[in-house]
Amino acid sequence: MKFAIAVFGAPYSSQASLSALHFAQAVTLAKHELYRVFFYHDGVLNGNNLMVPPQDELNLQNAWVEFAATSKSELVVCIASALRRGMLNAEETRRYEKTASSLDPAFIISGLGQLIDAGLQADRLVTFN
Amino acid sequence: MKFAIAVFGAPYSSQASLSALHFAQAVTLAKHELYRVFFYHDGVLNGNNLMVPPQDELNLQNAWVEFAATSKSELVVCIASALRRGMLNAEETRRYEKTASSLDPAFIISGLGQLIDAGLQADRLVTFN
Amino acid sequence: MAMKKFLFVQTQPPHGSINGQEGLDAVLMGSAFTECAVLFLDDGIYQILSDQQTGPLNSKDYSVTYLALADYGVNNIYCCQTHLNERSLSTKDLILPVQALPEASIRRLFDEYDVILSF
Amino acid sequence: MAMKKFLFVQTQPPHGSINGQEGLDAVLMGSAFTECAVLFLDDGIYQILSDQQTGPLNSKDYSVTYLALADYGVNNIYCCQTHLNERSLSTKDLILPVQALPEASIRRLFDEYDVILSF
Amino acid sequence: MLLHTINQSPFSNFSLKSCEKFSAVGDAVVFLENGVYALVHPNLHLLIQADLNVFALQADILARGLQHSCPDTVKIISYPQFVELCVQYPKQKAW
Amino acid sequence: MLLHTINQSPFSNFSLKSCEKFSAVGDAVVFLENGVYALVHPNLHLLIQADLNVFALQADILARGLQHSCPDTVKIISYPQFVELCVQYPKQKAW
Repeated sequence: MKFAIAVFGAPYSSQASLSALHFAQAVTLAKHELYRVFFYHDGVLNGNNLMVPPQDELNLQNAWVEFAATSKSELVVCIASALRRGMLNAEETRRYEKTASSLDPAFIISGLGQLIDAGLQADRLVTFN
Repeated sequence: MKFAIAVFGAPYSSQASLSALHFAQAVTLAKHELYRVFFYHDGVLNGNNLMVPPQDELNLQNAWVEFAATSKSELVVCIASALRRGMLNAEETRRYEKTASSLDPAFIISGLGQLIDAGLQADRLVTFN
Repeated sequence: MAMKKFLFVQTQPPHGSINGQEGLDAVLMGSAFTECAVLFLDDGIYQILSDQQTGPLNSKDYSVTYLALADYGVNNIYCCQTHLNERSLSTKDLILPVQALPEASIRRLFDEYDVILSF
Repeated sequence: MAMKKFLFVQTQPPHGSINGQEGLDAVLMGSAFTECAVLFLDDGIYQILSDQQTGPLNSKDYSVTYLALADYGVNNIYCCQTHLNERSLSTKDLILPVQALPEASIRRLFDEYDVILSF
Repeated sequence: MLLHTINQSPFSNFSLKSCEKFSAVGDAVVFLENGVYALVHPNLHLLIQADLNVFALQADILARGLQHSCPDTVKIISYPQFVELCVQYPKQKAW
Repeated sequence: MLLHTINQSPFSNFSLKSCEKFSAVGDAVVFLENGVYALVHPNLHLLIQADLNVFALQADILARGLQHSCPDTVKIISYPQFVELCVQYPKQKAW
């Protein structure tokens, strides 16, 4: 079966990200297809590759990147949510003439249409808010 | 009278930041001293100088920087909260060998002791959570 | 296979967080792809309360964007009559026409749509 | 002037957000400067419920850090008896000794401290 | 004397009830952000009956379109008046 | 058939009540994150009486120390079982 996941919460401040990660791992473990993980709202902060959590805590950004690498799943952040929250990739950094980029390259910046597309294409869209 | 302000909420996702800004402006307008604005929890995200909100919306990071410049108030972000959320200045970026920094230089990274100090030194500590 | 229909559920009041505004963005985007409807539950109904004056707060009055829903082909807009009553509101207090449903009909609405997104 | 006394109020349950953990960090820091007390209200009391097993969730069991409060000189630790009752809990279910106060005493506690920080 | 601040809607949160329970005669309450929905909530009268001084921020009321629903028992204030209240009431409890 | 998910504590939030009101016989409810405090909340029986299938995530129960308070009426599930429920129930309503 084809799954998609939407993540709306910030790492640490909300548990949404951790729950979604566990769920995503279970989806691929069960040999289902994970069509896309879409990060919206504060969920886009999961892509911040500057985070330095304490040594004894999970680095959620790293965990997502590792998950995507092994599962071949797509990590997409909403561009409007990302811009508002200062999560830029190299291209957006140039476009808006900012000083740096903080979005890990494993996360793709795209439009909100990718959330709708996930709902249309996947058999199941599961939200972690 | 000597005021201090604590901000616990992220810009946009929470109204805490906007309320605190209005309050801070009113404090200085009334000729009170604003000893410190301390950003804790998701409040540290107010210092993100990569944010690109839509043109018709307030840029809260810019607004804080402008406020600090005109009021000579100190903007302090908690280091532990900031590290966990990937809000690094140039020094922390070097220390943790990260690729970039996203904390505006108008925000000072310091310890949580500065929140306690604000409560001790100021006549009033007002929290926006 | 027929196109899936989306139901967007707004549950948060305006201005206290960006939730409602980003939820509305999702509705507008969805309407470009497929049939969409909006359901206002709980404090979500306050997003379309008339006469929001956001100047002094320096917030954005995105409630007016709801007026564009019809142009986007979004004509099914619902709320819960009980939630209106609890807030001493009637549909006349709202900036756009909304069908107020009894509680029992809300669950049936969930059945009519294929994807439910809550904000 | 005597040193100001701080009251830290924990209101959120553990693991659902970082609030409790960052609140506890603030208590520990505060204790290095001045006299501090902790009050658990509402779901905050769940932060010190015994036997939290966080391995499967891959979350951090910071509840054990509360055991260090005495070493930091924080000996005044309170909760609301009504909030315990509502959750069918008693102080025996908690990992550290806590004074359960009747509702009427909580407001007096606010009077005893000079700065109140809520998490 | 305590200055209670409430920034969440009483329709979705128990702050208003907690505040009423843990307040004393003469305390002040300031409603801000989503807290201003308390002005149209049936439990508002509990605070009035408890002899609290009840205030609400005008900018938040206007932004939410509640300006036609403000009861006389609540004083509408500006941010400068909020600051002045913080001067009068030495301690804040943020609910 | 709907899969309701509740991730907030019923002691601080009305999700449990909303879910009960807007559910139908045969729907499933999954408690996760702070939602698992529903297992020790007096309103849990409303869902059981409404003939809903009630589940709760084990990892969240253990992390909160609620493993000794689980009523028989609630089935404790792993993440893989949560995924399996999503297969069985075609639509999610996140409260």
